[in-house]
Amino acid sequence: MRPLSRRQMAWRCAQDLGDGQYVNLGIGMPTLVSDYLPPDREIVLHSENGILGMGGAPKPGEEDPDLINAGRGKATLLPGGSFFHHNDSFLMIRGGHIDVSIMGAYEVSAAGDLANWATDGDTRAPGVGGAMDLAAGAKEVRVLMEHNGKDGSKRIRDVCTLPLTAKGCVTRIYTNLAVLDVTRDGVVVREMIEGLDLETLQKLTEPKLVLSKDWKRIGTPNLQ
Amino acid sequence: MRPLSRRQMAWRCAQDLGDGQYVNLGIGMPTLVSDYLPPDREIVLHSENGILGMGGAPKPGEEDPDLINAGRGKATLLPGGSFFHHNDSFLMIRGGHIDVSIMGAYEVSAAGDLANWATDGDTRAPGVGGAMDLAAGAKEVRVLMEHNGKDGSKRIRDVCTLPLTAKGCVTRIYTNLAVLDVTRDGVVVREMIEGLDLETLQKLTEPKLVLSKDWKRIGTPNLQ
Amino acid sequence: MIDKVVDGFGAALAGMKDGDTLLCGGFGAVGEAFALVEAVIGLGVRDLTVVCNNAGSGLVGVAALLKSGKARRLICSYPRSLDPTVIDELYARRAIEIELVPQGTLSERMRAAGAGIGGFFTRTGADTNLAEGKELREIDGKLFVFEKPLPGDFALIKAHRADRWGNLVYRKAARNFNPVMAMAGKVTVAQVGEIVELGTLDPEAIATPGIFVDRVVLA
Amino acid sequence: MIDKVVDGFGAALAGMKDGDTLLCGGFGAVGEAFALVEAVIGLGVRDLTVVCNNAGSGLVGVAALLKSGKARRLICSYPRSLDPTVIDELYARRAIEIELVPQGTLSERMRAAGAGIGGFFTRTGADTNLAEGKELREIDGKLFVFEKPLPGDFALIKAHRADRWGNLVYRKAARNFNPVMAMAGKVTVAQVGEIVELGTLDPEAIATPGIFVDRVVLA
Repeated sequence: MRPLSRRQMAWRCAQDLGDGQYVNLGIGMPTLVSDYLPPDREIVLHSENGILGMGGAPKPGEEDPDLINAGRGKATLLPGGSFFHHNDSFLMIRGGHIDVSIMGAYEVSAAGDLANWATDGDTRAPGVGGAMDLAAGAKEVRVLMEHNGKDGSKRIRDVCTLPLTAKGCVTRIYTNLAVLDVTRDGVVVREMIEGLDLETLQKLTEPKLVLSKDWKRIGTPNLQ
Repeated sequence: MRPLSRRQMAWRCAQDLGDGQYVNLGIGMPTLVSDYLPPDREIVLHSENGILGMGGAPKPGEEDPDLINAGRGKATLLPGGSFFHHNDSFLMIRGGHIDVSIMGAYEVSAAGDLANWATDGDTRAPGVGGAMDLAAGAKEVRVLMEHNGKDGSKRIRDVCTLPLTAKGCVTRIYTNLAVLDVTRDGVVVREMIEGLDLETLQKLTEPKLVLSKDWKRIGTPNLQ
Repeated sequence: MIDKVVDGFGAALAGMKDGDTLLCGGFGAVGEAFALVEAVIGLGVRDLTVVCNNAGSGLVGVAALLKSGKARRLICSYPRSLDPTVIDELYARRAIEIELVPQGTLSERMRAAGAGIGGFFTRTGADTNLAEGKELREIDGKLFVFEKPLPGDFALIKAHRADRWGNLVYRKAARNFNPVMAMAGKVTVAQVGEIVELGTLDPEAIATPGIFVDRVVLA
Repeated sequence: MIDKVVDGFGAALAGMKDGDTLLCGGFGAVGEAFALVEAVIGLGVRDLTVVCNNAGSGLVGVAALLKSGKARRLICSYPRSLDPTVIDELYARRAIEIELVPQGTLSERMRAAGAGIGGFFTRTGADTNLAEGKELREIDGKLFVFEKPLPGDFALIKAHRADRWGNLVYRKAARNFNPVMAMAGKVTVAQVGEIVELGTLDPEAIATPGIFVDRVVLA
């Protein structure tokens, strides 16, 4: 059994984005999703700092100091893209105009509660950024995270133990082991990596898992 | 005694506008004020339909169908002017960014209450437009109106009899007979037309008038 | 591929149903999507609520729609115009309900709907009879009235130019209510004078980013 | 004649006093008025409240102002950066108060201040511990939290070009918080890279009309 790499996780997540969707990619791993958007679809990336139609990283030497993404990496603009101020940017988020928000998380609960901004015992000043706005406002929130903490702790929980970002917002979780849907009938396993069985996945997950009838193996290219 | 013409009233009102002020002119008589702005001052006219830096009427043949003022007359744009949407336009009004709003009125009370949107017995559908926004939001509201109704009724009242636009907002009134300030010490007469005395003006006005120590005669050019 | 340009008013207005709320752009006649609004008349939908700063003028656009009897209700700030025959006649025989809203509040209520704001306090109208029945609150010694969001099932707007992503630019004072209505419409349809190649519009000067626009029709 | 262009930072910051609230534009380092913000340090004012999405990076701009000890309080959404030495050190010894506000709420609270809105309800953060002590309200079955306007005594912003009326245009993503802070500042000062002749800026593309700007300084 070989867990997905971060890039493989991002690749898998990208495959579910539909033609014409407006998508916000959170900082960290979600940013990688932009590298794997299906080339046959036009997906419009929104960046909270006032960009629609954001493209990938610029070629070396073509960086523009005034054109960055939400994670402060250098970015580009696609034809059809536009710039606007922060208030319009968060109007788009809060007003339900963003189809999909992809964020990292510390924990997700069986009810779809999201905890992704504060950890226990953080000695640094807390930072929330746009996470609560996205969690409350996007039409759909999908989470991209390692299935378990570095210490083996469970991150898909019956109830979140960390401070919430928003309640009941997450609909789908992409981990390094599986693709799971948060539904009224529980957390449903849609896909698992090669060599993983439900029993093993269940041990790594707090809520009782439901195996989808048409579950399948995640197939991703070899990306490191 | 010769009451001021509408254009003389507008001229008198225009003389009090200061260099650099942002001014909104209401529909009707206030629109005429734009014809008499002192040429030695830059006064930036705001039009509620999304214009700052509005100029006067265009020359014949140079009208632009997409460039109108709030009263739907054809307008022009000065160098330095800008266009924006209605929401930003009323953000300017409501947020206290307009220095002076000049509006017509049916009645003004001794407390500065303004009634300028609904009359008794109007058989047509009521219309309020931007009057309440301007009355509540502009830094200063000045009224330009005939001193009395066509039937001789008093329009400067102890208390307004018509539905209010906003309470306590009017600071100055320009009529065809006088210039009056609404102050905590009462309605103060600053200027009167040639041949008018306080006793006569008082008879045409409900609240007790106070004559300013430095009151003077209104001098205006001969404008019809 | 994203292509929001649709062919004809039938496709532009598809899905409209009885009881829908239509946000109709324009201030006076400027920036009003006359042809698009008039195309509503032929759809057979009724009991519409029309939201518009004015009530149309003459016999075109919003005035034509109101005259057709398809609208049960008008939400506006100033139902008067150079030729108010239609609205005056409808009002005289009480054939239409009118909700009068101050112009800035009308705009702000639509913005709230587009911005996910559940309601807001404004001083506008707080001490007038337009605040009757509404929640009042004193904030920092001043009286405010609570106003609710005003969303539309459709926004029928007019713009100068569009691209296939639905990015819009306007012309001078024809911008007015159109951008805010685009934000507040569940389905936003823009009638435009010209459709340009993607990437042609200046990204710094796009007044309505395509995210707010669902369909574009050339007329 | 209107000429908002002032000569030097002394004139740009004239009138700032102890306890003032400063709205400082920028997202990360982009769109931040480094030199203007740093000029505050030399004024001798203290007990400032700084409102900024982040908390500066390295030892420049907002980070330098915070390090100087002139600010008692920081209102921000994300006090982290590529080089967070200053804020981390201040926070570790509790030498600054931090009010954490979700990024969209931070922006909306400033807009409310600029727009004369007395407060608004948002779903953002309503079911989190950032809503503690705040008014909650259920609207259409969803939980909202009441948020208040956030005005500034000064807004210290950065723009690309200006004219003497104070009209501003920005460059790409350097726009970010600057236009909304311009609306919310009692005194708005723009540090700009270029001052152009009046009438040069496209009236359709002015992102901040001069009405929101009090002073312009070239730097």
